[in-house]
Formats: sequence, structure tokens, C-alpha cells
Amino acid sequence: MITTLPVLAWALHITIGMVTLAALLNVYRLIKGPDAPDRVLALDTLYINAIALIILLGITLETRLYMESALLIAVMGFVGTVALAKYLKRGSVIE
Amino acid sequence: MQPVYQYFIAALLLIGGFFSLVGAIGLARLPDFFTRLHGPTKATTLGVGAIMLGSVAYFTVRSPGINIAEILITVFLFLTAPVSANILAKAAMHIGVDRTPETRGKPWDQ
Amino acid sequence: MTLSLVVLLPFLGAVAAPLFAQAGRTAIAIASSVPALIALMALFPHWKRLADGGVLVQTFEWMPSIGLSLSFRLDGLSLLFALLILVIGLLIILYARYYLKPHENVGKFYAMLLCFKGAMLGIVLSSNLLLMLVFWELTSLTSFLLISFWNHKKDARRGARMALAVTGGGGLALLAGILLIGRIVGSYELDDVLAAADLIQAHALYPFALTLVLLGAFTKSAQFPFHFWLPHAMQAPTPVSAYLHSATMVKAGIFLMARLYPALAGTEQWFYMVSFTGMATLLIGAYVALFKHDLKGLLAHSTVSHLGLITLLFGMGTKLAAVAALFHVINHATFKASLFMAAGIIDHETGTRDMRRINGLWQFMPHTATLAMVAAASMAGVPLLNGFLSKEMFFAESLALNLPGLWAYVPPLVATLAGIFAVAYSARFIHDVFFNGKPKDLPVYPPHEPPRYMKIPVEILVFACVMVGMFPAISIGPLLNIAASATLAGNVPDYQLAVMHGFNLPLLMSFLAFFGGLLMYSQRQRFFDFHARFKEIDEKAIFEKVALKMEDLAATFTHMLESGSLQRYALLFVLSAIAVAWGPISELGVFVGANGLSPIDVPTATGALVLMLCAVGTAAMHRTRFYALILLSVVGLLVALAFARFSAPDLAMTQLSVEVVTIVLLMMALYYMPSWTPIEASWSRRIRDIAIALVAGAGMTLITLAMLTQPFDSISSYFLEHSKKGGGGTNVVNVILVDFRGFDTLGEITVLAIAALGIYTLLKNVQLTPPPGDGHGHPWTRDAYPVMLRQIARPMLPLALMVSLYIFLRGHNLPGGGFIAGLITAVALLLQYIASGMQWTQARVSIRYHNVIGLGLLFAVVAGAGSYAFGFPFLTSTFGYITWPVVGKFEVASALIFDLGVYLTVIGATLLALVSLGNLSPHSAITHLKGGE
Amino acid sequence: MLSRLGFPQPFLSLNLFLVWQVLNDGVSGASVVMGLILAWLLPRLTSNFWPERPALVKGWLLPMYILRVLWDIVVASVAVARLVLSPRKPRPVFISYPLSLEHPLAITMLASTISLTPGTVSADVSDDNRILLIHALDAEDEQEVIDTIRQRYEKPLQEIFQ
Amino acid sequence: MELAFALTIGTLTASGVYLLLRARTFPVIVGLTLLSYGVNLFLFSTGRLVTGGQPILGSTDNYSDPLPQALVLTAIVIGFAMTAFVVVLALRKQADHHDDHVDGRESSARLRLEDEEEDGR
Amino acid sequence: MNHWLTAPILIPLLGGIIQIFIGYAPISLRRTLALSTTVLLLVSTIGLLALASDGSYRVYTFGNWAPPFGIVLILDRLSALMLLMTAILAFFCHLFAVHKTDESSRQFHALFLFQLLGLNIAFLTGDLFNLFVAFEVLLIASYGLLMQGTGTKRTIPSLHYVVLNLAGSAVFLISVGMLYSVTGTLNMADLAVKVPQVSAEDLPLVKAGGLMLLVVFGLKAAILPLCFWLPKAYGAATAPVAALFAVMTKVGFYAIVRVFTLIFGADAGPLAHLGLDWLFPLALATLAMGVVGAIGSRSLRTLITWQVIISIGTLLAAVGLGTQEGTSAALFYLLNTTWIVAGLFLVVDLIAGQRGAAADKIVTAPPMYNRTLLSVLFMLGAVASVGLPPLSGFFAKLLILQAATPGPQLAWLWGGLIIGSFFTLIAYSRAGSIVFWRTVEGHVSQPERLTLPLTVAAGGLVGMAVVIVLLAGPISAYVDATAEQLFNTSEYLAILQAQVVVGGL
Ligand code: NA
Ligand code: NA
Repeated sequence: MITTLPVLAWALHITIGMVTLAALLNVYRLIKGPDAPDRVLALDTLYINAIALIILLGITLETRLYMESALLIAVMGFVGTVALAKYLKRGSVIE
Repeated sequence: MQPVYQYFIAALLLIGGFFSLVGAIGLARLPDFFTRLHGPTKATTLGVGAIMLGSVAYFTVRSPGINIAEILITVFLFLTAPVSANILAKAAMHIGVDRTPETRGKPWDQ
Repeated sequence: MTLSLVVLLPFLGAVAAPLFAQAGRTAIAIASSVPALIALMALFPHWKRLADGGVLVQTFEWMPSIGLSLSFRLDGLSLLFALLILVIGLLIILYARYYLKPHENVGKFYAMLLCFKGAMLGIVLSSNLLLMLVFWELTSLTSFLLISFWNHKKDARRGARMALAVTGGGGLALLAGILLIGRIVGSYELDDVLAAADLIQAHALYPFALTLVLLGAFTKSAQFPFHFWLPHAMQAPTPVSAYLHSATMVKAGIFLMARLYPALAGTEQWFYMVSFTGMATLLIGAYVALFKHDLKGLLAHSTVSHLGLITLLFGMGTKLAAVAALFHVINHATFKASLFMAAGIIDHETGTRDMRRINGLWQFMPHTATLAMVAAASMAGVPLLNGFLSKEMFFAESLALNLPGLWAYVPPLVATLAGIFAVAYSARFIHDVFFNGKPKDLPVYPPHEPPRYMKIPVEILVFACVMVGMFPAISIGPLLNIAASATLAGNVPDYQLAVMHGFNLPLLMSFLAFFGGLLMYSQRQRFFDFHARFKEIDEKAIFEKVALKMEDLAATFTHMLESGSLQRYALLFVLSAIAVAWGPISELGVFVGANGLSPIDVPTATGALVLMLCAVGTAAMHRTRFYALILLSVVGLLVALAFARFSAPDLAMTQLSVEVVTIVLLMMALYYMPSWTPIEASWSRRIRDIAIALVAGAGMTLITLAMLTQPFDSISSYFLEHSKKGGGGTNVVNVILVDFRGFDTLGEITVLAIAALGIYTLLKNVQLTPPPGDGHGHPWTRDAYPVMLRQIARPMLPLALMVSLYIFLRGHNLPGGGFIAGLITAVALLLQYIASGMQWTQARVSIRYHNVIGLGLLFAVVAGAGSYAFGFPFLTSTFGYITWPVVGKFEVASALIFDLGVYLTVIGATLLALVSLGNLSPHSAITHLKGGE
Repeated sequence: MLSRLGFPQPFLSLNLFLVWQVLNDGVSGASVVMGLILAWLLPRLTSNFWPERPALVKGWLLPMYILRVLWDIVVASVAVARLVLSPRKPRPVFISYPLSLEHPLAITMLASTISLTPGTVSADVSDDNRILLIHALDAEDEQEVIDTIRQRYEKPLQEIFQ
Repeated sequence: MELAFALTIGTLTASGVYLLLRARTFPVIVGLTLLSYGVNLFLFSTGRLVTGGQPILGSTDNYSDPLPQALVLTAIVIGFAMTAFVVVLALRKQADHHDDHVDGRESSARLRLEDEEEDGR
Repeated sequence: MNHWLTAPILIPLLGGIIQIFIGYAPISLRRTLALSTTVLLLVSTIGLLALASDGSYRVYTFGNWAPPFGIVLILDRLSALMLLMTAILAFFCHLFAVHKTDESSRQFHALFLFQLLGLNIAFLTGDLFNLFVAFEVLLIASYGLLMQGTGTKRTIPSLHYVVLNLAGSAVFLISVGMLYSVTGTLNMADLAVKVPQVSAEDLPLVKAGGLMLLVVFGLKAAILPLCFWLPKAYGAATAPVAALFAVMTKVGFYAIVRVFTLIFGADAGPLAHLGLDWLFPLALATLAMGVVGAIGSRSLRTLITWQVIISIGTLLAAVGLGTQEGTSAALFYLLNTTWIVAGLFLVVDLIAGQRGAAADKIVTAPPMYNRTLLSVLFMLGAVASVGLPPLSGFFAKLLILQAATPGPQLAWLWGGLIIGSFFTLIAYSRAGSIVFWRTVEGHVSQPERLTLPLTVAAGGLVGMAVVIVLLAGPISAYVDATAEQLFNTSEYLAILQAQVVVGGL
């Protein structure tokens, strides 16, 4: 962290903390359910939080090398959610 | 870098973190699936968006040239979040998940 | 040359003989006798040298590394046996010509007979113990086929199998014995072995070697307790019995004892083992023979008894005994062969061998009867016949044997007793068959004399019995002499072959035996009654029972272990891994190595916790499968984050994309499977599995911890150093994949391609009925292709293509590359399939995925092989930089073509797999939607 | 005119070009050339995946619309935040919204907008694309919601598409 | 850090092994997937744990070991192919025997069929 | 840099790729191309054997990167022998397959050739991780091949085979990781250099890694207690596939021999002769298990599958002696058993085809159409397998028996082998006499007639029992030299000095 002011460092830490907490809440919902859609929704949200975490990691490490990872999570998260939802309502993902 | 930039970036990050958290809290404590659906689709998406902007700002300032690749991710999320919500809602209606007694109106049967 | 030819000829004959099968029995018989005739002519010239005590040895290299050489040896002993084999072999061929029926497979018979003959000649002529063993086992195999010649008969099959088991097994013991001798002597050449008697007998391994060798000899020569196979081998056609069980096969064991006599004999062990075995065999054979109603059964047991006699003689260890043994070998061969042939004739003419039915044949076939009676008399040891002479010598030796105390009386008594029995059963053979009233309901009645030529062999043999019996010295003397000198390594004792040696104890014993035998036969009914009290033990039945029992036990045992339970096999595997690894792990001095632990930050710790939680959750919740799947994808996501967290962007991306596709695959499979796993394992079983899992997990934890905290350095600095200047890329991981270790990647995409092809084949025309609704019983929704999804899917395709292209192009220098790009493209298309369905999408995809796969592999190979053209090894990459106006400077690398191969293979393979799965689903989707479709 | 140059879907091509620039973190000679190539190539490659052309009539109105939606998203999120963090129970309601838009893309855009904006999620579209099922998180009066959506989003979209 | 990582790998292994020992195809496959996750993490960590040391030249001053990363990438791809295949094989099992038991119900019946033998050989 | 080293890899690879493309071409074309690919491969491996028989090591540095950094192929006597053995086997199996088996799916030839690709890589590679990749290639291909053919009887055995091998691959990776985590290298020669220098605190990791490798190879080789997946899997496969699989267990054997003589051999310092103390007793137990299985088997197929396990037990017992003689003997036996067992699989298939419903069960059935020929072939195979003279099996066993040095090991080995042979003899004679001799009246409706290719394929493999005997001298000379080369590891390590091509052309 080569930031001149501590405020940015703090902000970064706090944000990471908040997103981590958010992720934990998602996991709670994912485990609690009660229904499959809740779990899928939680998973989808978890994916989005993961994107946030990756971005924050990039800032922390001062590298943009993880940007594509974030992009990929977005794409894959979407397709995954779609597939899971499709399974729930149609059974066959591809038909 | 300029303090003003740093406060700006810090603000963006914090807003992002906040909304991500809000979305998660909503997911965690709202009473039924359909109400929970609102948190992630809006707040979380926005939260990530804000963090993205923060990142864009940060790197744009720190390193030469402009770094806006994050924009793409944000746009993507905004495009896909409603679709995810839509088909999840359809799935929920298909399964017939419970709704809070307060709910008026009925979902469609699939 | 000569000797190898003598051995080889019969085998050649075996190949040639069947060709004459069409030309009739006579033709083939003549053809089959050629080898023996040539062999006799070939051996004749050497007589002189052998007579002077010379030896003819001929050696060719074969496998020097194991001391096996094609070396043959002709001395008196081998000559004696070779003559027996050849001459009696000729007679058998002639006899069989008339014995076999035209419709029988004569070609096969003669072929196998000749093979057997060759093997026997091999045994007696080989001068290398290993070579001898080769022929030894060959006789076991060929005799197996000969005995089972009438293999449609159950008893023939069983008898043959029993013979093979005993003699073949004995051969294996002999193998071990010979190997031991070879170790002691350091050579398998007979000359060396025979010269090393002292060395052998002094050696610590001598008792083992002796026992094993004798096991071989005893089994082959049907010595007690291995004698039981021989009588059951009587299921063979009579020519075979006459050949194998008079002159040849059973004499192989005797020959072996004679052959190794100088090397092994003369010790206490030899004396007790051989002589007592012989004694037991002598008695038992003689006793049982008397009670056999089957002609051949009687002869078989008498053979056993006579073999026992010969063995006993060898066991005695005196030189004269050895001479007597050899002499009796000749005599027994002659009279027993003729007796078997006679029995065969009777069987042939009356259709039965049961002496209770066969009576008074004297009226019907006096000529045959005369021959048979003479031979039988010789078997009984009647004076003026050859049997008498050797038996006299035997009696004399049994007396000469001075054992301590009362033991001294045992051999003479046994000998006399056996003699009595021998006379008795010979008497029965004569009286019960040819006299004793009228035949009882013979299958063939009235019996006639056999064809003229069928009797010639018998006549010749009987003539020999008489000649030897009356003029031993001139008839057989010389041959016996050189044989004895060969056996006794030169120093033959002085003995005279005379019809009479004056009135002496042996003669008295003969008289006792003779009249005792007649008396016994006259009183036979008492003995029969006495014998009848003991129930007949049928060795064959026992053997079969034992064999069956063994099979069943083996089968049960096997099914117990090879239970067809994957759980068992997996358990065994896991336990094995734990078993071998646990020792070393427990040797870990400290769990935390020199580098110590580094501090952990909150998000990482949280991630680790969640990952563990979800992993355990997946295992705990595996019954509700969809739930397990969700938890699994969380684990996958977190693993990807872990890769990112610890500096592996490429891995993070790969893991992410692979994980999603995997989950989709699992869901597509889950569609056709139960949504819940029933509880099957008992609690104890589950606790056991949990315990094992925990041990495995603990092991991995300890290993990882120890490993992570140990300092180390690797070859990787080289990669970091050469990645740019040697590989032209700054993404070292990618350069390793497409360049440093490109060959791994080639294999990897091949695996992917093969998997896809395999999946395609597996799912071709597979019928699966999908459930009508989900696990909760809700019917599936009608709306297969929601409009919003379809609308969003459209722009995704070009966008994803662009992104994947971007990822692909930058891969060499930044995180990305062909594999990830390929998966992005695949997933983009997958989205089309999900959103708009198989038919719609397939209609718009214009290429076959097979060809995409093929193309991908081809690109990779071509990119690799390109370097051949420049004299560089396969997969050598090259790169350069080009500068264009506007565009500016950019890099072109051959590795990119290789990566393109990866890209295409991944697309093709992934989609082929997914589409093959999609094809399973009945296209029942209600496409009720306006526009678009 | 553009389509004669080989850009059958100029709108898509434009977007692709922009995306390429964004991916490459800004404009450079190489990125422009490559962007043009891709903007030309990709739509042709994927053209048969676009059976129905997006009938943009007044495309220039689109940015305005997007900006408005973005602002609404912020508002929406704040609203959700307040509700989520406040102890009071929400009053959810399912609303059937009669569509006047027809083009599937337009409907999708509307539905997405609704999902992203104050307290509403579009849960389903009727098979005949005439009714939109909306789940409102916290609303007293359905009609009010319907009117807001009609005025604020559907009208402009109708202008953009026709 | 190392401890957490080691525990994670241990947990993945344990969960995977437990599922590997189940009687139905689906849990077994899931177990194998978990196991391969654990193995990949392990193989990856043989280069030791480095933060911010991505092996992209010029991006950092302490590079992590690139070789294990390349190996794991290969391992992931191969694991993917294998998983896909075994999934389909499980489907075949379902199709052929109408259940997803790893041993199939008829296995015992088959043994009996093999055992039935007519009188004395 | 001799490019011929890549021939055994590129030939089947390209052949396989072509097969992918022409999947829908007429079968005659596919057959011709596929078979000629195998023939080409056979020719190339003969060339390589000639090359290797000068006793020197040939190195091929992929990508022109010097070892230990790049992946290398190493051609020595052992690898050349394995290649040729496999190619000969493959040729006959392929010949047999083009009769009918290959009609079961359009991908048969592709899978078959890729199988060979994987095998050849495994035999040639000098890199531990690349060995893993090779294993995966040959495994995935074998999964596909195993499922060839109609009917459902293959599914469960295949599932077991696949799942177990997936678990095996996982352990393989763990072992490779453990070795790398200490030595920091993957090249086998480099590992052989580094392992003796391992520090005391790292020793347990390497030891555990090495032993787990042994377990993995043991699973492939099917040693007790990891052998029970094999009988049903091989029993279910179509004949040519089962025959080809005769070499699969031998890959495990090869890997054990290669890795545990080179890396954990006599010069491995504290880790010298790692695993030998496990190997010998387990091998004998495997032998015993195989014999019991053979005695208990109710069908010829099962009998042969257990013969596979007997062979592995015998091979590893010989190797387990840890002596040069033992290994040499094992290699001689390897040729014999691989070809003969494969041949027996084919013969049994022909037998089953002519016995109607009885198929290959050891029960009474109507007489076969070509009884004499088939019985001769079966007898040849049986005699060679049991190890009776005058066929190759006898000499192989003889070599192994002689290799034992006096002591308890000798007693165990001799006892095991000889008693084992005895019971195997009983099993084969029982099976043969029932199947060929205990016939009932009547005839099979339409027996599958023998065609020339079928007979040549089956007879050719079984006939190897005679060929080996005729060439016994040269073959034993070659395997002796091979064992010597194996045990003289210092020369192998010299490949680390291999130079890369400079300038090219
Ligand atoms: Na920048
Ligand atoms: Na009578």
C-alpha cells in the first residue's frame, strides 16, 4: 500500500471488511435457504461480492492483473445462475 | 496523489462497500424470497458499481493512461442482474415458495 | 547332429503323418514308422564305440544365460532306453494300425504318438538336465493328449487330467530339484553333474535336491503314494497303454533314477526314500492287482508293482541291484507290452475287459491265448522266461541287503510276498480269461482271432521273452552290460546271466512264490471276500471331489474379495495410500518447518473458514443433491479466489470457467437422476468412513503444513529468466504452457478431445426418461425460453467472442490464453443453448464440433512440427516483432498458433460434451413464443 | 448506408468498437484498427443469432434514458437500504402491468429498468408479451406504481423503439 | 496463513474421501471433484504461498513459482475432462440399470448365474 | 537430436486426428488408414529398437529447452523394448478389431490410436509430470475403449475402473507435488540427482511421496490389494480391447521399474530401495490371489483376467528381488505374458463365438466348428501361461527362478511360482478339457466362422510363445543388457548434460 494519506488505506480496509461481512451474510442465507431459489440467489450475490473483493484485492496490490478475473466471475456467475434457475424450473438445462 | 482524489476514491469505495452490505443484509433479513430478491438486484449491483468506479479512479490517477476496463464489468452486471432476478423469480413461482402474509396479489403459475 | 536328428525326427513325423491320414491307416502307419527306422539306422553305427564304454555327446548353444544348451548324449543307458522306445514304438504303430477303427482320427493319434516318442527320446538322450526337463514335461503334455484320445469319454478326460496333474506337478518339483543341483554344481551339463557326486552329496541343499528330484521320478513312475493316476490312465486306447505304461512314460522316472544314480545314490537318504517307496509300491500294486476285474486294471496295478520292484532295486544302492533293475526294465517292458496288446485284442474281440464275463477264450482264440499265457508266465516269474531271471536277481539282492537286526528279514519277506501275489494275479489272468468255463453275455459273440498282423507285435515280444529267458547271455547280455556300465559310471560288478544259478535261497523264494501264488489263486474266493469287506476307494472320484471342492472354495474366496463393490475397492485404495504415507508422516520431527507461519488477514481467514464450512457442508448435505451442488459451486468459487489471493490470476480464471461448466454438466446429469440419495450405510459404516476421511484429511494437513513451512528452491528461476527472451512472453505461466512444457499441454488437450469423443460415443442412442416434474412433484414450467433471457443472450455472443479474443491475444503476456478464451466462447454458446434451445442453436451453428476438435489438435501439432523445417525439435517456438503504421509495434509468436489449437480444442470438446448431453432431453419444450423462433 | 459498408447492425458494431477500446484501457492505433476489424467481423459471424433486428428509431434518446435510469438506481438503492435497515415490515405486492410495448427487446429493456429501479422487480412476462408481472417491495397503491412506470420509462422507450 | 491453507486442503480431502466412499454415483462424483480441488490447491501450494507475486514479468519484485501454477492449470483441465466423462458414465449407469448405485443391483444376481454349474466337471 | 524419437508419438496422434475428421467416412477407408497407422508405428518402433540396442541413451528435448527445464524424451533399451512390445501387440489387436469390433462406434480407431499415443508417451518420457499426463491420455482413451460394444454389461465395471483411476490420478498429483515441493524439479534424472541430497527434515515428505507413487503405480499394475477392479473390467471389454489392455497393467510395472530403479534406486542415499520391502511380499500375495481366482473362475474370460494378475504378481516378485538378474528375468517374462495373455483373450473370443449361449463359460456345449484349430491355439496359450516347456513361459519362469539368490526370498519365490504353476496347470487343464471335450450333441445355430485376419491375429499373438523360444538367445541377451543399463543409473543422469540445438538446420 503506497498511499500518501491513511484515509484511503482505511477506506480500503473498511470496504474490504464490509464486503467480507456481506459475503458472510450471503453464505448464511445460502445455508439457511429455506428454498432452492433462495440459495441460488445467495450464490449469485456471492459471485457479485467476489467481484468486488477481486477488485479491492487489485487495488490493495496495486495491480490490474486480476481485472479479467473479475470480468470472468461476472460472466460465469450469470451463466451459472441462469443454468441453476433453468434447472429449477425446467429440469433440463439444455433442451 | 491529490488528497481530493483520495477522499473521492475513499468515498466511492465506502459507498460501494455500504451498498454491498445493505444488499446482503436485505438478503439475510427480508421475510420472503420475493422481497429478498430486491436487495441483490439493486443494492449489491450498485455497490459493486461504486467500487468499480473507485478502482477506475484509483488506477487512472496512479498509473499513466486511462484504466476503464472495470466499466465493462459494471455495465455487464447492470445488464444481467434483472435477467437473473427474472428467471429466479420464475423459478420461485414455479416451486411456489412461501410469501409473507402481508403480500397482496398473486404470482402466476408457471 | 545324429542325436538331435533322432530326437527331431519323430516331431517332423508328427507334422507329416496326418497328411497321410486320407491315404488310409496302412499308409499313415508306414509313414509313422519311418522316423523310428531312420533313428535305428542312425544309432546303429555307434554301437561299437558304446560297447567300448565310449560316450557320444553333441552340444549346440541355446540359452547360455540360463545354462540351457541343446546337448545330447548317447551312452549305454540312453541307448538301452532309446532302443526300447524305438522298437516297442514300431510294434505299437503296427498294432495300432489294426486296433484303431477307420472312422477314428488316425492322423491325430499317430501325430501325438510320434510327439510323445520324440519327447521320450529327448529325455533319454539329453545331456543337459534343463533340456531333459523340457522333454520331461513334454511327455506329460503329450501323454495327457494320448490318454484323453477318446475325450468324449468322461473317464478318459478325468484320467488324463489326473495323469497331467500328478506327472506335470512332479515335473515342477523336478524342475526345482534340477535348479538346486545346478546351483550346487554350477552347471546343468550331465558330465559335470555326474562328476560332482561328492560335491552334491556333501552340500547342505542335497536333501532338498534329492527329495525334489525323487518327487519327479516317483510321480512319473507311479510310485506310492502317487501311483493312483496310472490305473486310471487305462482309459487310453490300448496301444497307448501298452506303450506308455510298459516301456516308456512310466519308465522315465526309472530312467531318471538310473541317470542320476552316480550323482545322487549311495547315501542314507537315497536308500531309505527310494527303497521304502519301492517296497510299498511293490506290495500295494501286487495286492490290488489280484482283485481287479478289469483286464487292463490288473495289468496296470501289476505295472505299478513291477515299477516298485525296480525302484526298490535302485534303492538298495548295490551295483548288482542296479544291474538287476536295468535287466527288469527290459523284461518288464517286453512281457507287459505284449500283455497289454493281448488284453487289447481280447477287448477288441469280445467288446469287454471284465474278467467276470470273459471266460474260456481258449476255444475261440487259442493262438492269442498261447501268446498271452507265455507273457503272463513271464510276468509271474516262471523259469525259462525273462521275468524269472530278473526276479531271481531281485530275490538275491533282497537277501544280500544286510539291514540291522530284524530289519534284515523285511526285504526278503516283502519280495516273496509280492512274488506270491504276482503269481496269483498272473494265474488269474491266465485261468480266468482263457478257461474258467463259458463266456457270460459278451457284447461281441462269438469272439474270433484278431487279424493276422495284429498279432505280429505280440509274437515278436513273446519271442523276445523266451529268447532272453533261455539265452540271456547272448541275447541281452551285451546291451545290459553297456547300460549297466553307463549307469554305474564304468565299474560294473561281475555277474553272470544264466538260466540257473544252482539251488539257492533265491530259487527257494521263487518256488515259495510260485506255489504260494497258485495256492492263493485257488483260494481266491476267500481273499475276494476278505477284500470285499473294505470298500473300494476310487482315487479318481476322490481326486475329482477334491478338485471340485477346491474350485468352489477358490470361487467363494474370490467372490468374497472381488465382491464387485466399488466402495470396497475405493476403501482399499484409500487405506493403502494412508498406510504407506502414515509412516513417513509420523517421522516428521516438527510439523512447522524452518520458515515458520506467516500472519493471516481477516478476509483470507474468513474465506478459508467459509471454504471449509461449505466443503464439509457438501459432504454432510450430499443427500439433497441440488443443495450439495450449490455448496460445491461455492467451494469452487472460493478456490478460484484463493488462487487469485495467492498470486495466480491464470489459475483463478481457469478454475472459475471450468467450475461453472462442471456445475452445468452435473446439473444436466442430475436431471435424469434421483434428486435425493437414500440412506444406505449403517451408522457404524458411516462412522468408519468418517474416521478414514478424517485420517486422510489430517495426513494431507500435516504434509501441507510441513511442506509450506520448509524453505526450498526450484528450477523456476530459469523460467522467469528465459520467459521473455526465450519464449517471447511475459506471462511466465502461459509461456510454460505453450513453450517450456508445451508437450504437457498437447497431452492435456488430447485428453480433453478424447474425453469429448468418449462422451459422444457413450451417449449415442442412449434412452433416458426424464422425470415429469421436480423432486417436490411440481410439473416443469411450460416456458422453456423466457423472453428476457433470450434478448440478453443475443448481444452476449458477439461480446463474449470479443472478450475471449481479447483474453486469447493477451494470454502470452498477461493473464489469459487459449484455454480460458476457449471456455469463454464455449460458455457464450452454452448460453445460447440454454436461452433458445438445442434446435434453434444447432440450426445456427454451422460446424461439427468433431471437426473443431480435430482442427484444434491439428493446429497444435502443426505449430509444433513447424520447427522440424528449421532443424529444431518438436514444439520449438519462435517469435518476432513487427511494426506497422498506425497499428504500431506488435508481436507475432508461433506459440500463438499452438495456443489457437488449444482454443479450438477447448471449444469443440466442451460443446460436444454439453450438446451430447443436451441431445438426451426429449425436445418437448412448448415453443409458444411469438417472433424469433 | 452503414449496412452497405458491411455493418448490418451499426448499433451493435458501434458498441463492439467501444467495448474493444474499453477492454484495451483506452484508444490506441492498434486498438482502433482491431476494433474496426472486430466491429465489422463479429456481427457477420453472429448475424444468424439475431433473427429480429432491434428497431431503434430514435437511438440518440437512449443515453438520456440510461442516465435517468442510473439516477433512479441510486435512489432505488437508498430506498431499499432504508427499508432493509428499518425495523418496519415491508408491504409487498404482485402487480400485473399491461404492456403497450411490443418489440421483445424493448420489453426486456423495460423489464430490466423496472428491476433496477425503486422497489420493483419484474418477475415474469406473459406468454403473449402483453402483461408484465411486477413484484413491488413496499407499495400502498398498485395504480401509482403502474402510472410511474408508464410515464417514466415506457413512454420514452416507446419513443426510442416503435 | 499456512495453517489455514493446510487445514483447508485437509478439509477438502476429508470431505472428498468421505463422499468417494458413498454408494451412489452422484455423491462419488462430487467427492472426486472436492478431492481434485484439494489436490489442485496442494499442487499449487508446492510453490509456497506468495501474496501479490503473480508471475507476470514486470508486475512485481517477488515472483511466485510459476511452474506449479502451470502444472495445476494442466491438472484442472485434465480433471475437467475426467469429471465430464465420469458424469456421463454415471448417466449411462442410470440408463442401463435404472438406478445410480455404483455397483448395480444385479451384480449379486450375476454371481449366482455364474455359480450355477451342472453336475461334476 | 534424433527426430525419430517423436515418431511413436506423432504417428498415432496424427492418425487419431485423421480418424476424428473422417468419423463419417466409409468404414473401409477408416480401417485402412487406422491399420496402416499401426503398421507405420510398428515399423518405427522396430527402428527405435535397433537404435537403442547400442546401449546409449538418446535424448529429445521438446521445445529445444535443455533438461531439467523442458520436457525430454529418453530412448533407452527399456523404453524401446516396451514400445516394440506394445506395437506388436497393438498390431494384432487392431487386426482383430477391424473384423467387427470397430463397427460399434465411429470413434473406435481414434480411441485405439490415442490409447497407443498415451502408452508410447509413458514409455518415452523422462519427466515425472509428463508421465502423469501420459497416464491420463492412455486412461481416458481406455475408458472410451472399455465402453465399446453393445449391451449394458460393461457399464458398472467401467464405472469402477474410471472412479478408481480418478482417485489414483489425485494421489499421483499429490505425490508429484510432494517430490517437487522438496526437490523443486520434475525431470526424472534431475530428481535422481536431487533425492539423495534431501535434508533430514524434508526426508519424510519425499519418502511419503515416493511410497504414494508406488501405490498409484500399484493400482495401475493391479497388485494386491488394488487388483480387484481388473477381472470384471477386462472381462467385460470386447476381445481386442481386453487384449490391448494386457499392456495396461504393464505400464504400471514399467513405471515402478523406471522410477524405483532410477529415482529411488541403489544410489538414492537414505531413500535407497524405497518400497522394495513392500513390493516383494505384495507381489507374491498378488500371485497367490491370481492363482486362487484362476482356480475359482467359471469362464475362460475370467480365467484369463486372473492370469493377468498372476503375471503381474510374477513380474513384480522378480523385480522385488531388487537384483539386476531379477529385473532381466522379469523383462523376459514380460514379453511372454503380455503377448500370450492378449492372444488368449482373442482365442477365447473366437471360442465363445462358436459355442452359442454357452459362450466362454466353462460348461458343456455343442462342439465348436473349428474345434481342432481353436483347441491348439488355446493349448499353446495355456502351456505358455502356465510356464510348461517347451514354450516361452517355461524359459521366462526358469529365468526368474534362477534370479533368486539363496535365502528366504528364494524359498518364497520358488514356492510361490512353482506351486502357483501347478494350480494354474490344473485350472487350465480343467477349463480346456471341459470346453473342448465335454460336448453335447447338437450344433450352434450360426457359429461365428473364423476369418483369416481373426485367425492370424489370435494365432500370431499366441504364436509368439514359439517365436520367443526360437529367439530365446538374442532376447535374453537384450533383456540382460537392458537390466544392466537400468541399474547403471549414472549413465542415465548424463542426459542432464544434453545440449540443445543451436541455430538449427
Ligand atoms: Na491507468
Ligand atoms: Na473270467
